[in-house]
Amino acid sequence: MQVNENFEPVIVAFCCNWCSYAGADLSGTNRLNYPSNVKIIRVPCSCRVNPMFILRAFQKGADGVILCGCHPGDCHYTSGNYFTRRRITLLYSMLDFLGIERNRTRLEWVSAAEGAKFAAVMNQFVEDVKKLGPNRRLEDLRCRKQ
Amino acid sequence: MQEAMIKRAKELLADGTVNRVMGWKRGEFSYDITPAVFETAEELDAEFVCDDLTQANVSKYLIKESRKEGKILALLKPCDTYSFNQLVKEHRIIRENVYVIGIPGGPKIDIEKIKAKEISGILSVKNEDYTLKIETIYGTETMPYYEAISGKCENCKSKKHVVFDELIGEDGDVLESNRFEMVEKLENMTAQERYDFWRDQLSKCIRCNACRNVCPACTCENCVFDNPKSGIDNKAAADSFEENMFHIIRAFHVAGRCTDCGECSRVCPQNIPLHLLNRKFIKDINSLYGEYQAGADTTSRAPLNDYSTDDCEPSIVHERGVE
Amino acid sequence: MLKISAAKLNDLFDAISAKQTLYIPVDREPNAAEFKKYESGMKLSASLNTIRSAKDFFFPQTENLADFKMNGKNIEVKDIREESEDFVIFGVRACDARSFGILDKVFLSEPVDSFYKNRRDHGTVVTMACTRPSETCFCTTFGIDPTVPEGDCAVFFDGENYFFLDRTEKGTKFVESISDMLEEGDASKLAEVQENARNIMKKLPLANLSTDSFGGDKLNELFDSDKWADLSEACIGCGTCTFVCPTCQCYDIRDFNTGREIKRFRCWDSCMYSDFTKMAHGNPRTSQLERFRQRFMHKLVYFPANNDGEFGCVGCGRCLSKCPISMNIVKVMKALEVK
Amino acid sequence: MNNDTLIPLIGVVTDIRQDTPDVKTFRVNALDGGKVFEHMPGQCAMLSIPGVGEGMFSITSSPTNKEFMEFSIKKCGCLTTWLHAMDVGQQITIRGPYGNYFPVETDLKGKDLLFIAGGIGLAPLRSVINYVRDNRANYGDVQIVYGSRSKDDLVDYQEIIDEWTADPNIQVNLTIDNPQDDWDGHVGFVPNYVKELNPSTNKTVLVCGPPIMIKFTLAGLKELGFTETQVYTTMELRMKCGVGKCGRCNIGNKYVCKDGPVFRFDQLDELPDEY
Repeated sequence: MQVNENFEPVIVAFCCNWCSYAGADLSGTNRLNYPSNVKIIRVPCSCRVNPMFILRAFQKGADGVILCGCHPGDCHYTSGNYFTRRRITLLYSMLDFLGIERNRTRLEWVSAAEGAKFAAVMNQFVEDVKKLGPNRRLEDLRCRKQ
Repeated sequence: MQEAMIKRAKELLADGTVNRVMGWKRGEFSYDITPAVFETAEELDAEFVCDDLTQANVSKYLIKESRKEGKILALLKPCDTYSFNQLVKEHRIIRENVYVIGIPGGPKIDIEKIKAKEISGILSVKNEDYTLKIETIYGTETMPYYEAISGKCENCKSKKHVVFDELIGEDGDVLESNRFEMVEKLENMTAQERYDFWRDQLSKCIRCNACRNVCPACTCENCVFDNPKSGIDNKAAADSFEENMFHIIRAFHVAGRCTDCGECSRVCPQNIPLHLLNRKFIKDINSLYGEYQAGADTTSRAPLNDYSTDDCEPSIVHERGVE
Repeated sequence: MLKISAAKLNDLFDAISAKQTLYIPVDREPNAAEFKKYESGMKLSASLNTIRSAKDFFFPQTENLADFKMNGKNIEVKDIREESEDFVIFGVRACDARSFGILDKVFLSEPVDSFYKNRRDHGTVVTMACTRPSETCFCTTFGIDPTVPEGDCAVFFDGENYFFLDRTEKGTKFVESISDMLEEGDASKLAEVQENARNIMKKLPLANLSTDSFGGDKLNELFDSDKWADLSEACIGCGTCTFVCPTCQCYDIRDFNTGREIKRFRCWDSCMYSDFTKMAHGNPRTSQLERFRQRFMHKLVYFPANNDGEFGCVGCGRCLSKCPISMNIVKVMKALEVK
Repeated sequence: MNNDTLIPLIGVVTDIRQDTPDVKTFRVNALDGGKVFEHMPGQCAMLSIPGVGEGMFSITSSPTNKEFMEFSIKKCGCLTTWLHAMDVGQQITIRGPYGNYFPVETDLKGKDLLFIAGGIGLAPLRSVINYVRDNRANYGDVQIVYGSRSKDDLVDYQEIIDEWTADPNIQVNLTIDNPQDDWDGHVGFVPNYVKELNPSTNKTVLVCGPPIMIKFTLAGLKELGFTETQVYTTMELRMKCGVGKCGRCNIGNKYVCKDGPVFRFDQLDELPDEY
C-alpha cells in the first residue's frame, strides 16, 4: 500500500467523563504529549456510546475511532462499561466482518490516574491509523476533505 | 395437512375458542400467497392455503392482532414459534390472546429458485414425490424439489415448536445445522475480499425497507431511520456509506433478538444475503458469550442486556483470524 | 429492414460505447438482471426484464439539487447542474418504454423539471420487442403492444438477427450512427415471431384484466370502497412496490450537512411510508389502509383523472413478483372490479 | 440551463415582529432590497433554512405592498422553531409563488365579502383583506370576523386596531374563546359568533383556521342559508416540491400546492375526505 508520509489522520476519541476524560486531563497537566489529531468527545459513560456514534464519526471524516472508559469493575454507574464491552466487541467484529480495517477501531480502559497510559494509547493508535492511511472503506464521499 | 388445519380452525371458530384465524390466502398464481386474517369458515374454505410455497412468517402480525378484541388462532411453523416467543418475551404479543397451533415446517419452495432455472411463465407448481412438476405457458417443466428449496429453509436450525397450545403433525427436534458455513467462509477471507463482497452486495440495496418492515424483531414504534431527531434518518442511500450504515445498524438493533428466521433475505427484492449479517452476530454471541437462541424461551436475559465480569475484551477482534 | 446478426451484437455494443455511454441489461445472477454500463464482453441478458426499472436513468434514486454554503447569516446557493452526457439505453422493454411517457407527463409539464429533462434530452431509448412474456405480464391491459415497443428505436429479434426500426428523430440519428455495422436484411420471419408472441399474450393468465372499473370518473366510489381494509390488511408498509415500479415518481427533498456545506438532494419516496404526509401538527393518512389506498388510487384514478384517462401503470409485473407479501395492483384491480 | 423552481432564491429577513407568544411575522426582501417575486393573495412560498428543512408558508402581505413580503409563522415544528430563533439580517432561501389564489379579480369582484379567521388562519386572509382595502372601490361591504384563544393570540392585533377597525368601510368583529380581564369585546367561539352576527347571505365568505373551526363554521353558515359555492377556504398539507410533482399533498386527484391551496367548498365536496 502506498503510504503518504504527510497523512495526518483524524482520530475521534470517546472518553468517559469519570475516568478517561480525567485521564486525558492528567496527561495534559503532566505535560505528556499526545498527537493533536485526537479529537476528544466527552460522554457520561462509555456505555453512552451508541454504535451509531462510531459510524457517524467515520462518516464525518474520522480515520480512526477509539473508545475509552473506566476499567471494568470501576464504572461510575456500576456496570455501564460491562455492557459497553459486549456491545463494542460485537460492533467491531461486525465492522471487521464487513472488511473495514480492524485497526481503525479500538477500545481502551483508562482510569483517571492513567495520564501516561492515555498518552501512550493515543500515540500508538495514531501511529496504527497512520499506517492504514485515510479511511476509504467507511467514508462518506460527500464529507471527504478536498 | 392443509385440510387438517382448515378443519381444526373451523372447529375452534365454531366452539368460540377463537374469533379469528391468522393464516395465508391464495393469490392469482400458485406462489403469490398473502398473510391474511380469516373470520369465517366460508373464508377458510375458499381462500386458506398452507402448502409448500407458503413461506411468510406471520408472527409480527400478531402484535397488532393480539391487541384486538377476542382471541386469534395462529398457525405457526417451528421457525415462526421462535419469533413468536421472542415477541412474547419482549411484551409485544399478548400471549393470552393467541391460540397457537404448531404446524409442520418446511423445507419450503421458493419460486425465485425455480425462475432462476430460466423457467418462466409459471402457472402452477406441484410436488410429486419430491419432483416439482411446473406447468408453464411454454409447457411442463420438472425439477428436483431440493433444488428449489427456499434460502431460509436451506439451513433449518430446528423442527421443534418452542411454543404451542396444540400441534398438527409431529413435533421435531432442534437440528444440527451448518448455518454458519457461509459466515465462516467470509471470516476466512481477507479484509479486502470481505469488503469487496459486501460492497457488491450492499450496493444493490434500494432502501425499500422490506427487510426492516418484515422483520419480527424490528418492532420499534418509530425506527431511527424514520426519526429526524436521530440524525441518521434517511430515505435513500445518497452514498455508499449510508448503504453500509443502514445494514449495520439494522443488524445491530436485532442482535441478540434475531431468531434467524430468514425473512429479511427472503423478501429482499435485490437478493442481498442479509441473514449473513444477523448470523454473524449470532455466531459471535454463541462463541463469545455462550450458546444463545433468541426465542427459545421467554425468561432468559438477552445477551446484550447481560454481561459477565470476565467477558472477553474487544481486542479479541484484532487477534483472531486473517486481516 | 436494417439488421445485425446475433453473433455481431457485441461488436455493435463496442461501437456504440466507443461514442457514448451505453447501458444494457445484464444478468447479475440467474433471474436477476440489471442495467449496467456496457464494458467490452458483457452479455446481453436473456431475462424478460430487469429487477429495477429503467426509470433510474431519468429519475435516479438520489440526486443532488443544489448546494448551500452557509456563512454566518449569509447563504450562498450553488447551482450544481451540468449538461448530461449523451447515453443510450439498449434493451428497454415495451412496458418501461411506456413508463417514460408517464414520467414525462409529470416532470415535463409546467414547471419543467430541468434535472429530468436534461437526462431525457440526452438519452436515447432503444427498446427490445418481447417474444417470451411471463405470467406476471399484463401490459396489454394498458394498451401496450409488447411486440412493437415504443421508444426512440425499437429492436426485434427473430432468433438469428436483430432488426432496427427507428421511431423518433433521435432514433433515426442513432440508427444512422451505427449504419455502417448494419445491413439490409429479410424481416419476413419477424411477423411470425410477433404473431407467436401475440398469441401467447392472449393466453396469459392476466390477459383478461380490465380497466373498465377504473378511471378518473370513479373517484369517490372507489375511494369509499370497503375492500381497502381487506386488501391493505397484510401490507407491511415497505417501499418495494414503489421502488421497483417504473412509474412511481413521488420524491422527497432532503438536506445533508457535510460539515462544509449543505447538500440538498432529492430521493425516491414512497406513499406507503408512514411519514410520507406527516406534518408538525398531524397526518392526514394515519393508517396503512389510507397509504395503501393512495398508491393504487393514484395509479388507477388520480393519474387518469389528470391525464386524459391514461393509467399510471404499465403492467410490467414487477410488484407482482417482488412484494414481500404478494399484494399487488392486479389483486387490487380484481377485488375492486365491478362485474 | 433554465432556472429550475427547485433551486431557490435568497431572501433577507429585514424585520421580525412578535405578534403573539408563538407567532412571529417576518419581513422578507430580496438581496437588492425589493421583493423576491410578485404574488397574488392566497399564494404561498417555500421558505427554507438549508440543513434544517423547507416548508410552505402563505404570504401574508398583500400584493399591493410593493416593498416587501411578510410571513406570519407559528412556532410548531423543527423548521418554524429555527425561524423563530432568527435575528434580523438572516438570509433564508425562498421559492415560489406557488398555488392558486383567491379570485380577487374575478369571482370576488363587486361582491360583499365576509372574512372568517381563527388563530393563525388569519395569515393567508390578511393578504386578501389588505388587497381589498387597497382596491376598495372594486368590492362591496367588507366584514371581518376574527377569533383566537385569547387577546394575546390575536395575530396582527395592532394592525387590526390601528387600521382595520379605524377604516369606516370595514366592519371588524373580534372574539376570544374565554373571558379575560382587559377584554371588553365578544367572548365565544368563532362559529357561534358568526351565527350570532347573522350576516346577510348575499356575502361571499373566505374562511381559514383550524380544521375543527372550519367544519363548524361551514355548518353554521349553511344553517344561516349560505351555499357551498359562496365559501372559499385555503388548505395546508405536507409539501416538498410545491409544483405538484412530489406527490404527497393530494386530496383525491387535486394537489394542494398546485390546484390549491384555495378551494371553494363545492370543489372540496367532490374530493375524498382525506385532509
